[in-house]
Amino acid sequence: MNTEIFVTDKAGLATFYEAIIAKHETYAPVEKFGKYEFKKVSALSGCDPDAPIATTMSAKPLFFPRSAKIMKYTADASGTKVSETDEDPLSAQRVILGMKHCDARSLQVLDKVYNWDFIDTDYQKRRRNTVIISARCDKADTHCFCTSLDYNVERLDAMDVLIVNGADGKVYIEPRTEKGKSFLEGDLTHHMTHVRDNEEAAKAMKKQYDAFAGSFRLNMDYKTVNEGLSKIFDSPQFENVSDNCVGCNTCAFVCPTCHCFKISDEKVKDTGVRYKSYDSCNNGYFTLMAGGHNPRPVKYRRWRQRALHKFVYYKERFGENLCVGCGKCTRACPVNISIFEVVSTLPHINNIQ
Amino acid sequence: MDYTNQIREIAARLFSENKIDVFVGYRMTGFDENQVPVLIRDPKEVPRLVFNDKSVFNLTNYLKHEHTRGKRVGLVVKGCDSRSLQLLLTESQVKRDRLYVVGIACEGVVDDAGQKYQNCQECVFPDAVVFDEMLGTPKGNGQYQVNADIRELASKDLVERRAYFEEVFENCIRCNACRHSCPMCYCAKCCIDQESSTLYNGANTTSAAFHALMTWSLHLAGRCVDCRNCEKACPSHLPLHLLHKWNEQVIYENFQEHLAGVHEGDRGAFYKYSLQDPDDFIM
Amino acid sequence: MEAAVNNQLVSIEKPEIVAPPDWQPVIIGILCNWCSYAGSDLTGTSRIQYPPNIRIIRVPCSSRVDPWFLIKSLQTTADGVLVSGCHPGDCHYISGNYYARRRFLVTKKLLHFTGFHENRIQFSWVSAAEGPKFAKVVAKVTEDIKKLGPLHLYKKENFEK
Amino acid sequence: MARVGVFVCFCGANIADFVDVPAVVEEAKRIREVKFAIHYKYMCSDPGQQQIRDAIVQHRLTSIVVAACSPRMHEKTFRKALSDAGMNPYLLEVANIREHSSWVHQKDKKAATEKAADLVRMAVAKSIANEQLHEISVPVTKRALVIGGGIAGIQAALDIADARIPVVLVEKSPSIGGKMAQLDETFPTLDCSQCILTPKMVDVASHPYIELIPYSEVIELDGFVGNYKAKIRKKASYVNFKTCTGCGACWQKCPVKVPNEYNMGLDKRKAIYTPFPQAVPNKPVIDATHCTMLLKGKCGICSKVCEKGSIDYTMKDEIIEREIGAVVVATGYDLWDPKPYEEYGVGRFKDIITSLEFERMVSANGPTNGVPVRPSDGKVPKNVVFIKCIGSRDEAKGIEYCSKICCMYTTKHTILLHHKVPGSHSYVFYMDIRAAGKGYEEFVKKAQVDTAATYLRGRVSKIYKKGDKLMVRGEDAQIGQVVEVEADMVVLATAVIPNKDNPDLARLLGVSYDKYGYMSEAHPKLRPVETAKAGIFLAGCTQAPKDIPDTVSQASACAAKVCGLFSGDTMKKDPMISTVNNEYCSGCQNCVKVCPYGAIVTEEVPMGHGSKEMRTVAKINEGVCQGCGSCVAICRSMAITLAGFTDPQIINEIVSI
Repeated sequence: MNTEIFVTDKAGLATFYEAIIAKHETYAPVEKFGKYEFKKVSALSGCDPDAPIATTMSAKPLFFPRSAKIMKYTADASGTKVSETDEDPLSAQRVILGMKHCDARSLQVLDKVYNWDFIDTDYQKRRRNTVIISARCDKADTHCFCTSLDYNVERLDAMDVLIVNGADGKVYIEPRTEKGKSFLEGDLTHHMTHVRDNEEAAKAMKKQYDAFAGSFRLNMDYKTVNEGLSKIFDSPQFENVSDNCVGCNTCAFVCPTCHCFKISDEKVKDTGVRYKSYDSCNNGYFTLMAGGHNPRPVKYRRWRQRALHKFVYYKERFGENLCVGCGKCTRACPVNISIFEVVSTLPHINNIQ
Repeated sequence: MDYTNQIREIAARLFSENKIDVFVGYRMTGFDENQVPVLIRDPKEVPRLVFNDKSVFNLTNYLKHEHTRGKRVGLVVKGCDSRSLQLLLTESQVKRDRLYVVGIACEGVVDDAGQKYQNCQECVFPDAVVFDEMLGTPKGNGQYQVNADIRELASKDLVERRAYFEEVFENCIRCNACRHSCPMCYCAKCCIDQESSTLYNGANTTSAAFHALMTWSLHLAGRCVDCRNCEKACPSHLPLHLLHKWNEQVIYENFQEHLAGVHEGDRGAFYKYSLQDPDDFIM
Repeated sequence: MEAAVNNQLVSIEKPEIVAPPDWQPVIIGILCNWCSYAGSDLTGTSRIQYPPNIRIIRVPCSSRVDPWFLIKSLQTTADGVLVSGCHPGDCHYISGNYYARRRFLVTKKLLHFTGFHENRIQFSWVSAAEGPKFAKVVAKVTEDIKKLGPLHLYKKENFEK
Repeated sequence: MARVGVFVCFCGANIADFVDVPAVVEEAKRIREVKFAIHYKYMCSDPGQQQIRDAIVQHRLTSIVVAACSPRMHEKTFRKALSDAGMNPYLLEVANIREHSSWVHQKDKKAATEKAADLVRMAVAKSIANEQLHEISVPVTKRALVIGGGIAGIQAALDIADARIPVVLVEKSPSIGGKMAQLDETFPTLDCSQCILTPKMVDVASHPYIELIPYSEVIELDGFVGNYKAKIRKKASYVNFKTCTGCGACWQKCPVKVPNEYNMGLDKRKAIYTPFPQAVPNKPVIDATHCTMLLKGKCGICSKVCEKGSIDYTMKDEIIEREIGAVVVATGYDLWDPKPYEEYGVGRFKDIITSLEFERMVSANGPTNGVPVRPSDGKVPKNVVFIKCIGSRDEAKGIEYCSKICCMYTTKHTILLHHKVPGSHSYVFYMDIRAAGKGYEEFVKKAQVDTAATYLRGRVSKIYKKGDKLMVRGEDAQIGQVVEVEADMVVLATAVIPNKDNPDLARLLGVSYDKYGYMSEAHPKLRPVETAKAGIFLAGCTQAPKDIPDTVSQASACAAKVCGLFSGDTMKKDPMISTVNNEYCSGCQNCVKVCPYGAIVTEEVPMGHGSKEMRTVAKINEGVCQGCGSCVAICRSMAITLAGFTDPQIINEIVSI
């Protein structure tokens, strides 16, 4: 074991954040209309890297933008010329502060699909050039269930730098990746104590984790869920559990791992832009084909697709659940449907209680 | 305000008299104090029903879903919900004889902090306007008043308003939750999503959001009943009521005090006219 | 009402937007076929001169004008929109302009509320006999929009002109 | 991909002087879809059209843009050119660079050129979204409805019926004939009105193709051109026309006397009456507002004297329906009530009468047996003052327009007075003498000589009574002095106003009317007979004041229009109408509410493919739809499309500026 840890206090952490913001292109949770979203920040005062709960929006838009311009074109009598869009250079290094475990973890899940078949180079570039600095949550809220999924939250390498608010009042900053390690070298950590393989620090961090892990209200055995769901494709239960869904798509838009998109063009005069934007499988015409056939014309089939894609299909193909247990969808749901409640009860019982 | 027992009794009675196929009400989420709409088809499940001041969601939304289409439906409606039901009836979206409406003389619903929602504080029609059976003591109609937020925003100057709304449109993620949770948005395919139509703004840009929200609010102008399903559904917590309440106010002031869904057979303000409508803004 | 900062013409709603020196507003005129389009033809036949900023679109009736035409116009190409129809009571289609009038009022007010100057969209009733009036209306609208400065709604975001 | 041809017209110098036409062509060539662009001196000329036709074939064009004058001018011309080249005519777009650019920006060639280029670009963009449209055929019910049985209605009905097209003639009063039946002689030839009218009335009654429905009103008109359905209320006449022989025993014995409308109230008729001796049909009706039997249940004399037993006091109004294809509206005129002329003593002085009252007096079958008499004392007047423009051309008290016929009939009256009362003298106060018409001026001139009437140009300011004479004080503008005339009688030429029922009827028919109440023609010059509503035509004073020759001409023109409309079994209709996309329609039926023509109905369609569940959607009756687009703009689902003005077309225009 060769663990490097930087120890500091709350004030030191703020200095650390400020130094990052001053030096790098930095994104952090920003509140607007009571919603937290990752936005580019220029001062610590405008953002909240230690926001107690997960952001309303995931960090997904920073890697897979809500609406990416994939090309620009002009079409006139001399022919059609396609040009790269001028936005988003993708090459400059950037830092994300205040990303929670679940969000950071979701990128690892997404990496699999973005590295499979078609390699999305834009996504890769964005991933490569981003340093993720993540403060571990102190407490789970009502809808969190990240610890129930198949990864080790304590030893997660999804973030480059992990920050832990030790139970002893000290702040521990630990690089988790090579990228994180090199990032922390230099001025940023000058004011901190640098320790290596420190027992005391490890203990404080473990204690914090235990308190955090113990705060979860929701716990499930994902393997049972995977197995249960894989057998009930034809179950009429889907109709019942989906009947109060209003089909609003919000869950997919806030979900850190949903990655379906649509392509659209906008053209004014002879200049056009082609966009790649979020879409959702809950959308009634998501699967509508050009000939008019729609394999999922009714809500429960779309609903089933969403549940099964999260917990069965993705798992089958990539070995991971497409859910990181962040609870964003449940918080956003206008009718308070809990994905946890649904998937954890659906496979086992005949009647929803 | 707690009509849990009465609603359970009514639902049980309706099932036993074979008057309904499905009852739309609320149940507890099971993990917090909030409620989730529930469609009850089996009389055994009737005891899950609850109704109190946390019964927020406008259930008439479910009348456009395939689960209730063509079925005999029992439904709980508060004052605002009943107005959207009135409009749905007028716009031939539901058949009255297939509905059993439990109207509530509503005292207002509350948010997580126990605070009454703004629309409930300003409610003009707390008592259900359509019902087969009324629970609670009717309070009578309130006085229409200008929304406080509207008053504040309207007093700002143009530059500030533009900046404010630009922020609103920027923060819209085009998930369309507002539309789906709105009971009055029942179109087979929303105009905003019709690829063949040139209204289509598929991208999730600010521009597209501006277009979508403006068009949407104009489609609801004179039809919005201020239930605020949309605003509560918005993951970005956008102040969508501003658009609707503004339109409502303009229509109320200019078009013979029109309010949506109050009178039977009264369609939206754009589907009728009066020779006395204001003309002074036209050259 | 003139939108100018340091002698430079700026957008009245968003002073960050500065008009280029030779800026000329683009105005879209949506005219009903029976009265206003005929009236604008009469303006031409009578050789009455008006500012050249308006681009005319013909529709059968002012009631054909969906508010989102106006929104789309402002969003993409226009700095201002003029919609013109038959005088109340003269509608070729009996009642079309009465329905249109309601929509126009609400659209105008809504745009104003969301931070666009009222004069960005204007309406007029011009009969087939009112050639001079049409010229006057266009002159007024052009004058108004020139004072408001460029609109530049979201087009800059996507499209360089 | 679309292949658009652009044809820019110089219009001689009209466009070319103020717009750089070659530059516009160059600009058009830069557009991706434009595969061919030229300019020409006169695109509308034969060689110009030939270039279009050639280019369509040579360059395989899919739509055409002609940049020239207003589409209201030559759209049809160019559409025809497209058809001739085998192309769907609706693939044409016209960019109006003359009325909208060259003529209105003559001082700024650069701006005018830029604008013209923009207009062309917009038209190109629109044309790309144009679709092939085909004229619609609608079946036609070959039966005409004529509303009003005056000379206009009679003439229209006879002309249509002579073409062997069935006609339903609806007349409000018990007899046809209208105002003309009240006239004595007609200008400028002084033929006896009755002598020329009554044979036509008899023809109507006996024509095998005319169904005469007297004493009736149209109360509802549904449907659309070629396929109207009219509801007609037959007012209760209390006389069985089938059995009544018109012997007249009833009205001779009837004890109730009522002022006689036919004679302008100058004498009395009975409560059961025929309006005048030559009435067609010559059957009496009971005036229910005066008959004591109907009012109080007492009397019943007519029933007793009627040998045929034709009197039926229990008769009720009857609603009948007729399916028709076209309507001729000939509701005629009323006369303006001169009461506002208080300074003349109208209403106070009995010897001030209106010209129609005078007309009845001098009429051979009138109440005074053709001799004018003073209503006050029954004496025959010697000096008669005629005052013209009573109400006409008077914005303050009456109406702004000229009633057109008063100059001529007043001249006629001076002649009639001269004939009937030897030694009499006429004074005519006038503003102008408007005698435009064949033989009219000659008529006036001759009358002035023959009757030696005194013509005084000027307005009358006051009339007052002096003994049993009326003193008429007015200005003689020609000598610039106030004159006073001692008159035995004053005749006021009151203005012609539309029939008071016109606005109601217009609304019922769905045609527009002007501020006075005259129904509006589709175009004041080129379509003076048609209304904006297809299949409804106007004859006579329904549209504007007219004399008899004009009325008869317009009535015959209506007949020609109707016959033209009925010339085929089906009728062609403009294809620019709305259609509903069932997939998107949510069945809210707001469009049904908004449609001004009632062209939208609902239909049931299956919920999905093969589904048994049904849902309601809107359906547009293509025969009724006039293509206004009201429904399109209010359809939130965008389920309705208006051909020719679709959303993509309009948005293409907007985004291509």
